[in-house]
Amino acid sequence: MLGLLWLVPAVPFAGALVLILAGARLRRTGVAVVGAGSVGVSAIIAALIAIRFVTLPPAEGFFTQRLWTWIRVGGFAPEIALRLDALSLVMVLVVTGVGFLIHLYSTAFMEGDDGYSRFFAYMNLFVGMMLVLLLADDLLLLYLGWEGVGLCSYLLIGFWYRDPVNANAGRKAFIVTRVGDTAMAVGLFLLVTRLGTLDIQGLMQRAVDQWAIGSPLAVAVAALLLAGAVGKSAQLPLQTWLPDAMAGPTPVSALIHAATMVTAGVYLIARTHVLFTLAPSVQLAVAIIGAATLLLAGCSALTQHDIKRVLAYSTISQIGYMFLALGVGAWSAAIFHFMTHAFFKALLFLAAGVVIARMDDEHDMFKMGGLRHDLPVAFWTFLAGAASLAALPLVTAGFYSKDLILVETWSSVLGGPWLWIAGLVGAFLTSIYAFRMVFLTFFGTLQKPPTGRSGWRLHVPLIILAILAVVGGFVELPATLGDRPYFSDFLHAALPAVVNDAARAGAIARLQIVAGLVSIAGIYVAWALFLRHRSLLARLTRPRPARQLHHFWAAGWGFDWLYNVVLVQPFLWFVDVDRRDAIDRVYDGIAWSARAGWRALSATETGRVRTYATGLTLGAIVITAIVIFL
Amino acid sequence: MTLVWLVVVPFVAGAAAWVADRWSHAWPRWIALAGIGIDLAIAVTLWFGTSGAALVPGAGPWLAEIDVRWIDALGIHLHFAIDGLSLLLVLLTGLLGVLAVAASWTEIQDRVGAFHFQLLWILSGLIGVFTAMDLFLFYFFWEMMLVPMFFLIGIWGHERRIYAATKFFLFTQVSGLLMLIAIVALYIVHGRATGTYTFDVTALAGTPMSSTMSWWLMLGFFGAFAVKLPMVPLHTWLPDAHTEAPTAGSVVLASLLLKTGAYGMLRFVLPLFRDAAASFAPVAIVLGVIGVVYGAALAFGQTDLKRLVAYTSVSHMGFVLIGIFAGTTIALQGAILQILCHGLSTGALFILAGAMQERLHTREMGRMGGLWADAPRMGGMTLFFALASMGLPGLGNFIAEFLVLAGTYRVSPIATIVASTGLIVSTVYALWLVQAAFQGPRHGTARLRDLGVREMATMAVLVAALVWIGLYPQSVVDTASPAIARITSAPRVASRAP
Amino acid sequence: MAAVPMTHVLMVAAAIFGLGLVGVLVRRNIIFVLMSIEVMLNAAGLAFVAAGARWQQADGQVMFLFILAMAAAEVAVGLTLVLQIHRRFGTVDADAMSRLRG
Amino acid sequence: MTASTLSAIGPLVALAVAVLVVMIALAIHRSRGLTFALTLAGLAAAAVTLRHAPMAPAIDAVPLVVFDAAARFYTGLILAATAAIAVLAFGDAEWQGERPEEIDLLLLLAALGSVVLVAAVHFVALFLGLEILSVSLYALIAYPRTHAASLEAGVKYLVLAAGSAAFLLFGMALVYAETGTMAFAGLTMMPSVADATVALAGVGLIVVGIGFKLALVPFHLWTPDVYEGAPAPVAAFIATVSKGAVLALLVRYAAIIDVRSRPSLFMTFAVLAVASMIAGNVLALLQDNVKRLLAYSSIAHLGYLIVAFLASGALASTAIAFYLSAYFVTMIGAFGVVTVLSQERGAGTGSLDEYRGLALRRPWIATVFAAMLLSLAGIPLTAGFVGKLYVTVAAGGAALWTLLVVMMLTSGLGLFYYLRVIVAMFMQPTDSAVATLAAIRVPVAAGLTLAALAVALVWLGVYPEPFIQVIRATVGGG
Amino acid sequence: MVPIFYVSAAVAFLATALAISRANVVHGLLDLIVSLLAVAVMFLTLGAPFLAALEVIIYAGAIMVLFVFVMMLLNLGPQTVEQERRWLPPRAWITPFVLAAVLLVEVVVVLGGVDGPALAGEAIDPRQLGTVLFGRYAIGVELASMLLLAGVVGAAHLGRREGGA
Repeated sequence: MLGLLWLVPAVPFAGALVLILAGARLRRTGVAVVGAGSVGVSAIIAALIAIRFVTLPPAEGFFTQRLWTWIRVGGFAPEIALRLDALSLVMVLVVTGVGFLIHLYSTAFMEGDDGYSRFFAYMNLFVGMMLVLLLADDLLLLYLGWEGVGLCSYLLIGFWYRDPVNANAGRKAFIVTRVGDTAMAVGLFLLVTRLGTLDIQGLMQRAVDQWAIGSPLAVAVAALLLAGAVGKSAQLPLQTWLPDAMAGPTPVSALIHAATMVTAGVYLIARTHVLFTLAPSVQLAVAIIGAATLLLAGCSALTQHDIKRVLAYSTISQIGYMFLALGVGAWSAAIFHFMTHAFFKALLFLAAGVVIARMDDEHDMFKMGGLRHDLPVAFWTFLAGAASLAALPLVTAGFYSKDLILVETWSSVLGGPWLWIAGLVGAFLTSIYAFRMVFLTFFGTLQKPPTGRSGWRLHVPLIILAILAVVGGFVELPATLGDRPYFSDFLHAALPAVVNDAARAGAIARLQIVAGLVSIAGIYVAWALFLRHRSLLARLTRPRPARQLHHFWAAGWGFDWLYNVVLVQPFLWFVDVDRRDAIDRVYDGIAWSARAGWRALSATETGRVRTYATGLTLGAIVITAIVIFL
Repeated sequence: MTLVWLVVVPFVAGAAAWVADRWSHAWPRWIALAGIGIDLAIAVTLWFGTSGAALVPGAGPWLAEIDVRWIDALGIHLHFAIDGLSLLLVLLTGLLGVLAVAASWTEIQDRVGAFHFQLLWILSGLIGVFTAMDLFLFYFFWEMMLVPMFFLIGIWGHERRIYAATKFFLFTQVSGLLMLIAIVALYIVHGRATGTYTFDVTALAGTPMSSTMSWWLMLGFFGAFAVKLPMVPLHTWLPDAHTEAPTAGSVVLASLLLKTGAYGMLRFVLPLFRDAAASFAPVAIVLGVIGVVYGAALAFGQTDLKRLVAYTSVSHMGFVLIGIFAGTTIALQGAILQILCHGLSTGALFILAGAMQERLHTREMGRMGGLWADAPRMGGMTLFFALASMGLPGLGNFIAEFLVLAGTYRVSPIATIVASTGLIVSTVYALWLVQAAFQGPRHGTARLRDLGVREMATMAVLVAALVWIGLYPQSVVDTASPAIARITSAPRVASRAP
Repeated sequence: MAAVPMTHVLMVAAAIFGLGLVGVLVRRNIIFVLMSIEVMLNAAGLAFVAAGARWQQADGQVMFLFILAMAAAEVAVGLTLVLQIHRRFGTVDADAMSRLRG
Repeated sequence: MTASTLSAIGPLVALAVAVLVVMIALAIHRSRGLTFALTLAGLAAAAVTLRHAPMAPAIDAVPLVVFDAAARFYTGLILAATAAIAVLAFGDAEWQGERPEEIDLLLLLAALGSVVLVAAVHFVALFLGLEILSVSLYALIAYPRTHAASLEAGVKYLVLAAGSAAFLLFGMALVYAETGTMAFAGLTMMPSVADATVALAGVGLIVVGIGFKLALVPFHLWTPDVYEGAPAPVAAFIATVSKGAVLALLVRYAAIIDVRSRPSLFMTFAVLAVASMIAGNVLALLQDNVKRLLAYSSIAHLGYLIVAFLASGALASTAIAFYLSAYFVTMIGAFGVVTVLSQERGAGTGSLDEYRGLALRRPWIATVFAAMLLSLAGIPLTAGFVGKLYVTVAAGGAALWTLLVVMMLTSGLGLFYYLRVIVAMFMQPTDSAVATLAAIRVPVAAGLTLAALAVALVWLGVYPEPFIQVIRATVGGG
Repeated sequence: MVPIFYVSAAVAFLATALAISRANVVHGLLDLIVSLLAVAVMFLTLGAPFLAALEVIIYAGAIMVLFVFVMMLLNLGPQTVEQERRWLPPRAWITPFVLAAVLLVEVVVVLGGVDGPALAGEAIDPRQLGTVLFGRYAIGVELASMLLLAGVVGAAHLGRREGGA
């Protein structure tokens, strides 16, 4: 059974290939079958493999499938090999499962689009690349998947290519993430040079053997990998691309910019946690980046009008939590949050997609309202997602995962109260903006009735995801609520447990209560400001500083502006100034002087015999002079 | 004899194509295709026939060799030989030669016979360059191929073709002439030291000479190759030539002619002047890095599609330069892979640009846009090769650039890091290229004809090659490795004697 | 016979040669130019005679004879050309013949 | 004079007899065909005597000229070149509006003068050879005497040649005054460096005369005007035979005075070479007249040859002989094309406009011309390429690196103007004024000559070995 | 004899200077003849009587007369003298004069560097000259004949009347 592992990425690839080659000739049904089916098949295989893996775990706790040696040169021999362990298994299940649901959803959602087969080709390609990323046994292969998903992200953001805005957003996404990727590539160069391999397990082994904790090389490598992760996961300071990425079709946002690709950074850090453990300063940076990002993005999410942009900032913020968890060594908590986040965020996007589609492509929440009766499925599922996002205590998956992060942030030797407070504030913000969406969209007065209708292919994924968003958290019950840490236990085969500071380890229950209260408080505030007392909100935002702050947050803390001024404009200026290649002017100069020489010498060809005789005389003079003086 | 056929067949086929033009315009095309096709077949046979034992280091230097006296008075021989490195480049020449003929199938309607005559002469010259093991013979072919190239650009090129052709010719010739001095000087130094006057590369490899002399001679060779490569700041002929050339000309220029520069460095500069090259390496690497970044930045600034692609060549060949002078096995392998992959991807981009120009009668990207709707195949292919050229993993260029940079890191981390930023800039231009041509609103109303069967077949070959190298480059690596082993183990002889 | 130093003869020859040269460089009238050339040739002949006298050889004088022959041939062709030129151009101005240039 | 003496100067005798025969034939019956045939016969006879004349015995008997191996080689070259030029000149029966018969006569005389030069071992022979050549050329240049340009060229050449001859003579006088001999062999007795000033100044003035004939800068100013004004075959003769003969003489002369051991002479030639290479190439850059362009090109090429000359030694001699041969083939070919084309519109101004679009009108002629130009540029497959290599090897062997670098850079510059002509022929549309003219008729003989020259060009470029062996056997080793 | 040499040298110099600077061609020719005669005298003092005779007969006699003939054929009117004046403004002389002076100075420097031997001045009589001329220089004489032939052929062709085919 495990031997079929290669099929997991291969099937979506095959689907993509079929769609690329024959997509134009297939009917829509055929495209849908191939597109969604391939991911479904992949999901089924993954599930079967998972069952086999759980019931009959391999001896070492992982399974490696070597396909072929990619390249062998000068002692460097990366393999095309897949590796299945607890970590990748969880990720693969989520990706294929959620991915399939989103594909299913898309078959209906994209029904009327010209690029139907193109869409599924890209989507399938994406899933395949994501699976390569997750299953790669070698950092180079991981990098292949890493870039591959970036590519698909680009293609899908700019899917509606006619509008330059979309194309620009896709380009921005690719370029910004590529900045991080390049740093990561440099990290790989360093690893190849210093450790001679990119095989992840070998690498970790050698790193531990050769590098002391805190050694400069380990710090450098970890920092470079972090840069890659930051780019892919839209964390500070490379988060600017994600809100713009919402230009893509909504299923894309759900799949790529919520559930899967953007969490690749989390996966990378978890995967190479050994390196981060060797570089405590970088790990601290991970935590700080996470905390800062979750706060910044949370603030920005509060101020958006576009429902998808709220979700985008929300995603940034939630990944910030995962980074925070990684930074404090709560590896499995991060993965846990990844999983629940995949459920509820995909759900939110898909539900929002339904809303947007039914509102004639209206993204502005302030132009919606009161939709709960007209769009009951969307409303209830969205509500479940929002509750999960807001970590509504006890009943949502988001609560369990976020709570785990907060608790472990507090208690970890690497964490502490400050990071915990940041997380808590973030949680407060989260529940405000989550329910801000709910209240603005589904409550209040009906501003415009929705049009059209939604089929089962839209609803089934919503419902399944809603269920998962609610119950998905029960795989990991904290000590205070039943103490059934199945998920962590399962992952511990691949990821070490958090190291707790004994002095702070005892306060779990109190922390949970605080967190739960904060979440509920957030919902209340949202209710108060955005539903009950809209005038209060207006009063609050009237003062000039408040408006400026609002604007500042809405514009994503000015990062776009900053990059534009510091990087983009100078580059464009240079490119514009040097469009005709200044170096060529040097050769123009040579040509010019040759012409000048020609003109000067041609002037001696006067046609007069006297001039010519003068030349003769001058020659005689020069030669005689040479004879005299030499 | 095989090697002689490699050079002679295209040459003769070219002449035949010229003559055949009297009767029909179709004949020259088929003759040319057959001529270069035969070469490709020979090269492929050679490759399959000699895989395995013969490619193992130490199994004798050449896969095939022929050595006949030519100009005895000066010790000049017709010495052709082929090793893995040469073989790869000959394969590339054969492949892209076929594709170049195919790409010109409908584009060229004027003086068809003469066109194919010139084209095949260039290819013949290229194969000569890649297989000549006598420095004079090498130089002979080196210079010989310029003339048909000049005509190719000058007669069948676009608006500023004469300027471009002349510039190309002058740059390459002047640098070639300086190399001639270096060749002759090496010949004389060797003759003085050993009493044997010969141009044979293997014999010259161990010439004892002062380090100053070695340095100067190395510069002489390096200059010529750097112009061809091209290295910033000697690159300015390239955008003009590439832009103005007809499609086949651009393809041959970008995919093959530039490679002669890299080949020359690998074959001559490194083995002949190992120490001088080593001490020069930092300069070369810095120039390579500048080329990578500068070329990429300028590529982004262009509004002319072909010019954009031309500048990407500057950038990509910068990687080759870095890889060659980093000198580690990994970097050298990377450089060779980059030579091949850049040949494939840029060749494809030029074919596509040519196809677009043929249909739209413009290369200005400002007058394109939104073409995807009409020509999805063309768009997809452009996208694919743009991605290849920005080094998307899974395609050959990635492996090449990765190996170059990974191999260079040991030598100079800073250079590696700066060169890596080239990867970012390359993303910028590659995506801009696709966006400007295929995305956004549609200009004009005329429907664009999508790629036809002939063009798609051409593209498919290139796609397959790039994916193959991207996922399983080992066959290429193994072919090149004996040659690289020889380079990295070249004798250190400089500064021994006078 | 009393002796004239050869150097002096050569200097005289050089001086006359120089005058001929000035003539060539200055005059626009082709006839004058031809005359000046005759002066130069004559000066060279003088130098040869002086040199021959130094070595007491006839060779220098033989050379003068050849110079004489050459001068004659030169003048013959030159003057015919002058005639033709005057016929074509209506002038003997050397500067008028500067259509070929650049 | 004994028979052996006569046979020792066989070529001269043969040419002189040919001159007389042609003259007599002219007096009896004016016929272009006849004079042409007689001329070719005379040249052939000279070539035959060259082959059969005894080498050793007569050397002392005739102190003015010696037909040693090198002289034989160059004589052969001159005879062949003259024959080719005669054929080209034969193209037009009514030669540019003139009675054409004297052309052959004058060509024979000019060849005679050139042969004297290459065999000269004595100032008298040098002087007389030079003057026979010059005087014949005056008449040849101005031959189309109804053309203002030809007259202008003729008088310019006459004045300057005579003036430079005066310098030459004065220089000879100085040398003679100092050494007491006019035989080249006596120059070895030239005083050692310190006391040699007078003799060296003499040699310097001789260089003025020689430099004029070779058109080295700054003695080059006449060249373009004369080439432009002269009929194309005559220009070819000036560019090749006249220069080649003088250069061969220079080589012989230099071998005796050993230029390399005399810094002032070395410097003199180096300056002339550098100046010629630079000025020749720069002057040609934007030249719009093909004949003038070839003139400037020839200036540059003589500069390259002087570099080889400065290298001295057996290798340099071979290099010069080869380069010169290649240059002969190329220049005669180029002027042959100009000759053929000049019939297109009467006298043929040689303006570049007449060459635009030639490749479409006359593809073969354009191709031949392109090949000639590429050979001048030193591109592979042509004789010029091997010649350049040889010169480079010779100069490199003598460690003349600076000169070599100048040579390469300037010849790189030179590429530009060769390309301009090629561009005009192949890449530009035909001038409308030219297009309306009737198609030109290429005389069979001229066409064959051009073809032969093209074949020779490629043959020397691809398989020069046999010819190099000939040179090594005659001009001497290396 | 020595003073005669210097006197005739001075005469030759002055006459030549006049010859090249005259406005009237005929005057210039006459000056030139004077100069040639002076040179002939110098030849006498240098022991070359035969050459002195030839100088007078051929140079001053034949060649100069050729010039005069041409002058007559051209029939240049009086306006030519005016024209010559216009052609020769004083500044036109400066460059040529400087150049010639520089060259002359150089030659003088060269010659001054050595003490030239005094010329014995023993005459070489025509017989001696003839022996050498037709002995060692026989080929030279033949070549000179060819030179003259070339001159004759050239002059004959160039001098023909228009269209005289």
